[in-house]
Amino acid sequence: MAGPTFVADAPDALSHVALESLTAIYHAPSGMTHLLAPPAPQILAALANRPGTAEDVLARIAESFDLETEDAAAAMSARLGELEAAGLVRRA
Amino acid sequence: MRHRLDLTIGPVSFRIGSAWPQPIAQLAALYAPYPKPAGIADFTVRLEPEKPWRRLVRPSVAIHGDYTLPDAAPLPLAQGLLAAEMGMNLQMALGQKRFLLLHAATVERDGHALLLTGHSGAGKSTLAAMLGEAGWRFLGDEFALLDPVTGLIHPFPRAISLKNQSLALFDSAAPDRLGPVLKGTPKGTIRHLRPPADAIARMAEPARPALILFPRFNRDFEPETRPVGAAETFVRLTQASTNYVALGRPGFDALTRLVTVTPSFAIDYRSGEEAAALIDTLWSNAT
Amino acid sequence: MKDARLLTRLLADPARMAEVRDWTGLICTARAESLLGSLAFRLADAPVPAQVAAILEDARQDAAYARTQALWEAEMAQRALGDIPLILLKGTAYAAANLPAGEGRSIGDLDILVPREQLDTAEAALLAAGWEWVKEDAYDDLYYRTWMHELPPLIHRDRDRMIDVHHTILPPTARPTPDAAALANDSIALPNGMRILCPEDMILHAVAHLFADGDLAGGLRNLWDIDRLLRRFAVTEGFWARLAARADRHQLRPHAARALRLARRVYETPIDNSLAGRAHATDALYIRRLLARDGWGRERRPFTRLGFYVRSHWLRMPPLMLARHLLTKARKPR
Amino acid sequence: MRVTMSDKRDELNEAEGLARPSRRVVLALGAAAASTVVTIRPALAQTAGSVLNCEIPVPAPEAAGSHISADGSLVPAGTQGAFPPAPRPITGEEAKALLNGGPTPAGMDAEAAQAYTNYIRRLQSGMSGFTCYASLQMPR
Repeated sequence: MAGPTFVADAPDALSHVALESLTAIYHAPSGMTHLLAPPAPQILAALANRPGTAEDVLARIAESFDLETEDAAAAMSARLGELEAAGLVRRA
Repeated sequence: MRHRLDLTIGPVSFRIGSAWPQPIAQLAALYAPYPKPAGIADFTVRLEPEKPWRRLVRPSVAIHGDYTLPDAAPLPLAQGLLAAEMGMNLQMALGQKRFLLLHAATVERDGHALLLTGHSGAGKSTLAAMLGEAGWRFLGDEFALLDPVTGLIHPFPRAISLKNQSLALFDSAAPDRLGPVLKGTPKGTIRHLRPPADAIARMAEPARPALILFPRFNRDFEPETRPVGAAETFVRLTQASTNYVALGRPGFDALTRLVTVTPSFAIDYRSGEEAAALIDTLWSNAT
Repeated sequence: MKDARLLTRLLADPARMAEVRDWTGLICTARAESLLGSLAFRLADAPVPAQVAAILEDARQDAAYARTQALWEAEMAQRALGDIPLILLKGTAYAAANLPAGEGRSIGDLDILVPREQLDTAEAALLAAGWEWVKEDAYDDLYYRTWMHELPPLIHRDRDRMIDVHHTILPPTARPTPDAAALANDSIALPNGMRILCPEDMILHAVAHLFADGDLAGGLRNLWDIDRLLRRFAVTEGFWARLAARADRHQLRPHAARALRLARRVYETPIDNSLAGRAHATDALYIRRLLARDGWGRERRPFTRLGFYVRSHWLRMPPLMLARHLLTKARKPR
Repeated sequence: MRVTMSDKRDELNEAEGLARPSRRVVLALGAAAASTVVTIRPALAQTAGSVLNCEIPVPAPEAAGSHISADGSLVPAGTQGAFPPAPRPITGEEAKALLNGGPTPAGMDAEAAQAYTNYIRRLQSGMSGFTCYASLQMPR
């Protein structure tokens, strides 16, 4: 399953502020503010300037986290879809 | 325009023009002790008839100005003072870009500001007015102006808009501080109250925010205090601000800083005294 | 202030600042004409009173944010359209190409040009990416699709921003018929892959926009666009001859000539006299209409305005069609 | 602005159940249908009462003559089960009451008022009445 390749903006396009378990981000290219719940910030970090498929992202995140989900592939593609709609990741 | 009044309130100045003398005369009386503006107005408000002949025939006041909203319905001339107040609010809501605008009532003590925010009808105007008569300095009952550079709240002490039952609470105020009773407005019966003299005298003095409260008035609730987390406060305040999005990065920095350093609580109260007691407790813990 | 003359004189030459007696009136007029941001850029280095400086600084910040939003909307449209070329029009084009016309300019909807044969594909791609129709009314839809030069307006469901998808720059019913294929074929690629019209077409589009849209409403801003574009591009070799040839190709020669004469009268734009032609008696009427804004931000001379309104509809539609349009509108109870 | 406060609250509460930072963190990816991104939209909400005395024509003048079906969509006049246009514009205060399940405005049929309420819910930016509607979407 190859799936589309995504990429996120360089880290300097975003300002992060942790608000309890959430992350508020200001996305400079759009001027928009988003509130992210995990694993969205981790996905953005995994894709910053580094294109990858959903599988690649899962592998990159698994380097630092234990993943806990029944259908990881479906969940990851849903997360990427949300981030794409918000303009935070794009097709590479 | 035929009739004109210039007003300076805190860091903002207005030029108000009217096709009729009454709204201007009422405004001039209500704002009599305010300092005279230096000459240049940030915003222009126009109170004018929708069609030229409506100046004299069944006169109704359309609210126009630098910024105007579609869907706005005019008000009868008897409510011209309310139209002027709404006109100034409208310019602030749509045009203010120097300060992050929070829909909140604000009072100050010892250089620290207390913000009361929440939807209209929560009682924040009345609470701020009461606190303003009881040892706090009144900063504003409508908009808190957060300076994105300094993080300070600037006073914007406009006339307080008392609604319905709360009119009776201020019957004993000096008569020259009260505007006409406006019956049958979209928000019921309204009467404007000029803020206390020290609020006007010190309207150039900002204050550091120390406590954010989301008050809720309801006779059927037991009094209650609930801490509100930074994320929830953040989202609620973005929705209580008309210019958060338009301010871009400075707005984000200012608001995230505010919610991460300022304690925030929701309070339920049944009477002014009960609210004052809850506020006292929270205030002494916060400052 | 009885009209907007001081505003236009100041835009043309900021050194005239000393003439300003009523800053409040000037700022109010500029806001009403959507020119406060442009004025703020022109006066950026001028020694204005402190209160005025603060208002102008706010206006510059506001313009910077408008620019961010407009460019982001273009970016999202580009992501949605994929291989269909994205040709930016008006404000977003000026911002994307960093033209002086974009400095301080407010930008509303995203206007793009799509070749007619790719219109259906573009529409489908936008609908798939979250844009939705603004109006559901079948008459308006049919009206747009049959008689207008653009799709009915679309709005993005999450970002609340509108997009106008044009396939040419004037309604097919208007008397001049611009060469729509040439507009797309001669467009220019920017480094990010988005495209803009070639300079001459960009100017002619601004000209068409000035005369064809409504009641000359917002005319001072549209004419300011023309001034900025002309000053920027007239310095290149052979510009005026190319502009004349292009105006002929798009059947906009008389409109371009009039716009040049108005720009010279209102903004002192240096222009080519032979292309501008001899002053016409009605030029004065246009100028009166353009400047009809008082120091309270109110439009003046309602009779002049009405004349222009009727005229603008006649320019866009053949008479019988106008009658049908007005009838349908009139039958709908208000 | 269509993300109402209560939606956001739910998402915030949901999110609190997710990962907490520690050394080797367990990261839940969430159900496919869950949401991990909330975008802040421009608001007029709480201030609107102070700036606006507004009305919502049902339907908007752009669509005048259309009838309103029970789900609030616009349909041609005479459609079975649809309601005729509202006899007068609905005021901001009346719309607020309707959206909160309150009383039917004076002079209107209760079922028709429900259809009008659904119409108001479906208003989009650019349509007459939208600014008014948007201003009523108050967090509470």
